[in-house]
Amino acid sequence: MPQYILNRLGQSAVVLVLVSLIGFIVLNLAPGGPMSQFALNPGMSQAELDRIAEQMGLKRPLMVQYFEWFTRLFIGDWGHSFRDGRPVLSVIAGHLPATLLLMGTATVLSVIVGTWVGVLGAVRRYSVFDTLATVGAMVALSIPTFWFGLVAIFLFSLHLGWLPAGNMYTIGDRSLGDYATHLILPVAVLALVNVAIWSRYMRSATLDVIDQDFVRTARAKGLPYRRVLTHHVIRNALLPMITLAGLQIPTILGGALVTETVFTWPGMGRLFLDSLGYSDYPVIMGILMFSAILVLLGNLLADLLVGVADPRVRLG
Amino acid sequence: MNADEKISVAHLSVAFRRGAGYVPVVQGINFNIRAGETLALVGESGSGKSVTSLAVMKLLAQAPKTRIEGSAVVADSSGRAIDLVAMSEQQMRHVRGNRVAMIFQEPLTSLNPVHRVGDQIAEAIRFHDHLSKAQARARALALLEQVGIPEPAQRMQSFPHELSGGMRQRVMIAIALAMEPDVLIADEPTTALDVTVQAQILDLLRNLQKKNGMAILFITHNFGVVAEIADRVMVMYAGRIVEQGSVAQVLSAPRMPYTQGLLAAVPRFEHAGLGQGDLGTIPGFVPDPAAPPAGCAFHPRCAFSIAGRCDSQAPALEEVEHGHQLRCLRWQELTASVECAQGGA
Amino acid sequence: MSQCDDSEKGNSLFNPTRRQALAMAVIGAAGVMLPLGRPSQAFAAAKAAAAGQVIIGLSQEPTVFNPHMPHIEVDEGIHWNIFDPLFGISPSGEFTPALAVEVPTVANGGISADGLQWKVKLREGVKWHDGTPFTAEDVKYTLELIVNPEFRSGRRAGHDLVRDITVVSPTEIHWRMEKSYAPYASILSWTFMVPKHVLSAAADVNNAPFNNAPIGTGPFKWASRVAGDHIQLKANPDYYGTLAQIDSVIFKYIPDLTVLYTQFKTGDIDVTAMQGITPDHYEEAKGLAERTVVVLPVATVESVALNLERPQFKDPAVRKALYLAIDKKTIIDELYYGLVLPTETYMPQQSAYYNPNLPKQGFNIDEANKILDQAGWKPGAGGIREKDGVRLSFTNSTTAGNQIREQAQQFMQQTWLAIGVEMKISNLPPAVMWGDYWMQSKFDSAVVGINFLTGADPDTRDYFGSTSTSAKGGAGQNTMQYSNAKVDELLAQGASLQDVAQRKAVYLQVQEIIRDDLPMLPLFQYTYLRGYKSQLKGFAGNINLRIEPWNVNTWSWA
Amino acid sequence: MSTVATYPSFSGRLAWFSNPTLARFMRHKLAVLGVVMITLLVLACVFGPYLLHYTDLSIDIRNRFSPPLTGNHYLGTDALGRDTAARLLNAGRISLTVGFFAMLISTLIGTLIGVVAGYYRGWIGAALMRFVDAFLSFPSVFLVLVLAAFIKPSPTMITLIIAVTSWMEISRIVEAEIRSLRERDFTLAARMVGASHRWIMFRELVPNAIGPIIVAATLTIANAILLEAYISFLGYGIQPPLPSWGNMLNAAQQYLGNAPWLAIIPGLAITLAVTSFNFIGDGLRDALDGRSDLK
Repeated sequence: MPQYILNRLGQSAVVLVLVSLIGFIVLNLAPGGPMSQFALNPGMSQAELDRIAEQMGLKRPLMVQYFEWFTRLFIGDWGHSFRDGRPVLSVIAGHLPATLLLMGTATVLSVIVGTWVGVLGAVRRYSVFDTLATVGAMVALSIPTFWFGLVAIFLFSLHLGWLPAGNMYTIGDRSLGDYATHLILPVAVLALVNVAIWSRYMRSATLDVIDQDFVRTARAKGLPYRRVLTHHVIRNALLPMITLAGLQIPTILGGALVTETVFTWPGMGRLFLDSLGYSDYPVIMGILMFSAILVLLGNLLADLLVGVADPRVRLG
Repeated sequence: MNADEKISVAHLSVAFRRGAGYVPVVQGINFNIRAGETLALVGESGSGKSVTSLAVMKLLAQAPKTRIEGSAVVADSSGRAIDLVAMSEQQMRHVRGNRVAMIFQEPLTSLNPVHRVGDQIAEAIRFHDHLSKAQARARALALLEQVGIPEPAQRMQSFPHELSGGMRQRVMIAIALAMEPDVLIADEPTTALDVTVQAQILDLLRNLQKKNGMAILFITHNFGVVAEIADRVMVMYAGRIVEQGSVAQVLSAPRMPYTQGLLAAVPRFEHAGLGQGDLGTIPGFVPDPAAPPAGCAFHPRCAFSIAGRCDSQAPALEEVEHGHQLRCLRWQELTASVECAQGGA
Repeated sequence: MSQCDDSEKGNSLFNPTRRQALAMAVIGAAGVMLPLGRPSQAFAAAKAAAAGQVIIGLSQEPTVFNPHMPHIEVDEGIHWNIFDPLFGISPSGEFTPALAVEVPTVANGGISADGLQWKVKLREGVKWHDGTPFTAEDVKYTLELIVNPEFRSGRRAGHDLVRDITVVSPTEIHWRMEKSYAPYASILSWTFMVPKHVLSAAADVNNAPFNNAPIGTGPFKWASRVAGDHIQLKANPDYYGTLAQIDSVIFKYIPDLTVLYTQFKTGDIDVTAMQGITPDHYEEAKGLAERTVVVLPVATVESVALNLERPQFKDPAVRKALYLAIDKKTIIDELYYGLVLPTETYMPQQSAYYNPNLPKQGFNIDEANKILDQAGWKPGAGGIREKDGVRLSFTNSTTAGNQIREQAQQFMQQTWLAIGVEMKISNLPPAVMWGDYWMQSKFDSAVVGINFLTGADPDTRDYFGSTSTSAKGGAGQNTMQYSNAKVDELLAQGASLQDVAQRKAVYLQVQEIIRDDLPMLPLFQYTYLRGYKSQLKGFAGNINLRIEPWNVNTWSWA
Repeated sequence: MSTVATYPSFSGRLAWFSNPTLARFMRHKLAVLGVVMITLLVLACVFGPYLLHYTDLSIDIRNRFSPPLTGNHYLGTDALGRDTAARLLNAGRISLTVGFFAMLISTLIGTLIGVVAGYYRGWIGAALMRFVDAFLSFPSVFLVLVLAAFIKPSPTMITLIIAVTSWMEISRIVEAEIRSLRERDFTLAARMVGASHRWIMFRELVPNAIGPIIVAATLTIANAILLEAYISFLGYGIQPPLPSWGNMLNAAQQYLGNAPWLAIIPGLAITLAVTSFNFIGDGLRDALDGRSDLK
């Protein structure tokens, strides 16, 4: 077990170095930079911009900057935001809860709905429901998330006025109900794609299981249909889904980014976009690294969970 | 239904939906099994023997659609005769695992890999007897002991993959016997096992049958096993019974060329447990049920088929002696030659 | 504790507030013996003085709270409410005393006649939000911090001329200017004083805790910030000036203008600021019940900046023709819904230095064609004019994503094609656009909104002085690479003069020359559409500042 | 996982198709629908602009924000009074072209890396696959935006950016395919007659792995179109006046309340195109997978 984790961590280190290098090089070699936002300030000149860049350490050789940044990662110093000077980790930590709330709610919803749709589609293969679910999932995967969000805002906020067009809560309210009404649209939009993905995979995982001998055994035992479905079919069909869930993290994270931008959700996606706009390199790098770590941890967790959920798998 | 007949199957036919129509895969099967009796059902893969057993249990896969006709009568817990074919899925639940139980060929894949074997046994009990979890587990433990599993308390906690093949099949038997069923359908229960283990499982089944007097429908393609365990034999080909009779009648004096072919494929040394390849000595393949040959279904592969007769006229099941029936147009002509051959040996 | 000088506020209304301050101070210093007054009663009375909240919606997020670090406009909305300068500036352009008792002028002896010696008297009894008294040491520290090489200062221009800062007494400070520099008063009017005792204690002033929990002397105190979402300020009951009547000010960050507007409609936010309401929503917004929508002129002027070193633009005839071929009226009336102010100069029309007598541009394709014909630009391949191997073809850039501006750009593209000029649009992400591309004059032409002034001061050497071109090694924003000896001379003269009337004559002439030279083609002066709930009183713009929530302490709910 | 298996003989009403793969594909109703929709869309984008009354750039500011079916503006006009239909079709050219070339490049990259990684196992393969994993374990939207936000946008650049962030799936598929193929007899035969590695890789192995590559490539177009739309929607992609479906949406966002059709129409076009490619990909997957008949 520890050997396995060490291996995974070793792989992850490679991934992290690669991601950070790519990000760092792209950011620093591209024209423009964090100074340009001040260019139109009154009395600004190139000399002043150069002085500030110098003070921020941006004039040193790129490799020096990279190595300093990278080695400091390990002592928990991810640098300071160019914008508000706060440590990058606490900037990210400040935006993380909103993203987790959105992602978590959407993921739970997608897993529940997706599992249901997928299992039902597999059980009633080729039925009207199955056909509709299959076609529906394909269309859902094809709808641009951000556009779907726009249409939802137009319909439910601007036109009907039922739901807020953005934000996470109303200032001064912040009750549970208030959070809930703000969550509905972004969660629905984010969940749409995830339900589609999850139900498609769940359907094929269920089809793989449903014709297996042990399901027949369970039926031969005279178990109620529901019990056969839950304890034998779904329980086993979910096993490959754990790994899949791990692999889906980048997609969900990417989806959250898109959703946050449309619904002005104050999470990591929003932070990322703002940081791009202001060339806040430390925060951009921080988010890149953080997402990579999140994905890697998610995969690791998924592997460990499979080990727990599937007695045949012993990680070694 | 006779009082000591535990199951009585009549005119059982099964058809699968293909395209617009239905393709018959099992046609007009009749049999009954008395208490304590074992009926072996023999045939090549694709002959319809597994479909027959699954049709009785109504466990055929949902896709493609199937149509089952005829009747399969067993007694319910209060002794009333019930026809399984006519029963709803809801009603079948109370029959399966309770009045009629089944064990399968592959004990590894037939057990749920993610549940402990103790739970898998107890599960069956809980849902029929509405016992508490603890009570059901106590019964499961007793059952494991009964099927001869050493250290049953520990094995209760094992997962299927942690057990040997023989142990797994014992667990399957324990699950099947949990509710002391009237009828046990064993679908090639020993095929996947080592020869020595095979013998142990057959012993176990025989002993258990002696104890509780259940009727066993034993499906196999292995005549060695048939000789070991069965009282009577039924040979199936292309969805129909082609020969049936007592073990002595069929095994020592097969009349139908197909049965003869099957038997000829078994080496003289009673090497039980050889695979299906042995049956390959009959040339050709089982016909596609969607496009059955005209006349006798076996005629394309039959060494004795006569053009203009076997390929045009369908044989009926005829009684050749008491309890021994077969389906062949030429059985009378052939009997002589077989007797000559046997006499000469 | 509270021993404010009451000289300025003889209003009895203020009395309970001071008592509340006392109570607050006692509560704050837990463990100090409670004087047997009537604190609960005082508390209730105080609540009546500063209560309620106002939510200001911003389309950008304020993130820089140290007013001297590099920041953008939106940050100043926070600065104005937390900090004070020595003296501020009113919407009409007059300096108003703040931390200084009076605005130093030549007349009152605050500034010597040669403009070199400055003497500033400070208000007594002012306290920082943490209770420490404000003194001349803080002013000295602030002025020195701005030019401290260790400090990541946002802007040093003007301050780098200050020499020999002397603290005469806790309430008086003197310094000398390296040379006479008239705009310095304007610069000081938005130079906020920061506390020495807090910042000098920080290990690294660039990453001081202060930068995320600022302490000032202003009418509001820092309360809290949820990054990416909102900032909350609380009324400062110890403020020396007009006490805030609204207790809690929330700056809510709403990055999407549609959402911002929707929330203004539904009443989730009380005031819109920054980009505010988009012009296309103006008609609808005006009709909203219990909402007031105002059009506030700002000092930013939209223009097409031309890179004069490009051969296409060297010929004044080309610049004139291009200007004539802009359908300004349609751009303003249709794309901007007639809400911005047509202009012929860089100077905001509200400025005392504005020249109203400049010739008016009129959209005239024929005239433009004639000018080009006469100048020898002949139609060549594809109908694009050329002369001496130079094609009248160039790119135009601006920040990608500025919708209306992009529309204006495409509209100009069409009318310029009608005079045989090809403009290719190449818009860039902000980081690319305003980097070297802009600063080092690598563009051909650009649509850009610039506030050409230094505060309220008319000095524009940074933009039109020939030594202010970075691409030529200068220091400034003359990215058009404009160079006119007469303008240089006038600008130098204007900056050194202290007399307003004399200066005005100079700058009127500068505007005339620039209108004639057309280094940039002026389009219009920006206005911002601001909406607020009608019950809110006291909302006002200030053209001399970059953002308007500058006077929240004078706001109140009806 | 092989697609080179001989296909089971197929009898029935579609027997007139000589190619069983094509026959299987034609039985997939959605896939056929996808082909029809894409064909129509491409034809419309290629020829449609010539049939309209307006070009995509002709500004008519007096008639801005005309709703659909105003005069000859079948889909209305935008904020500059330009014909939405003309812009939509011209945008389609850009968006589909970007999607197609992004697919082409990423398929090339993906195939190349996949073939090399699958053929040379050992450390080269391992290193390459780690590299693939690195890219794959990362929300590519983040990387795409970082690239797009700091690089001068042009259709070529956007195509490249999308391509370099979406080749990983293909290389993983190809790697798995090649790994199994290289153990086959024909590879051994080729090696025995002394064929070079390059010959074996690209003349023997790749053609045999072409099925899964085509499927993955089809799905890559779908994703590339979505990605382009998103980048342009955020303002970092294709820049106006060049229209793309994404930047039409970007421009429409501000007028969502007053002119919703400006937002709805390009979104529908994107959905239509992407759905079609997804349908086709699904159909191809079933058609190229011989086993689907046996199920």
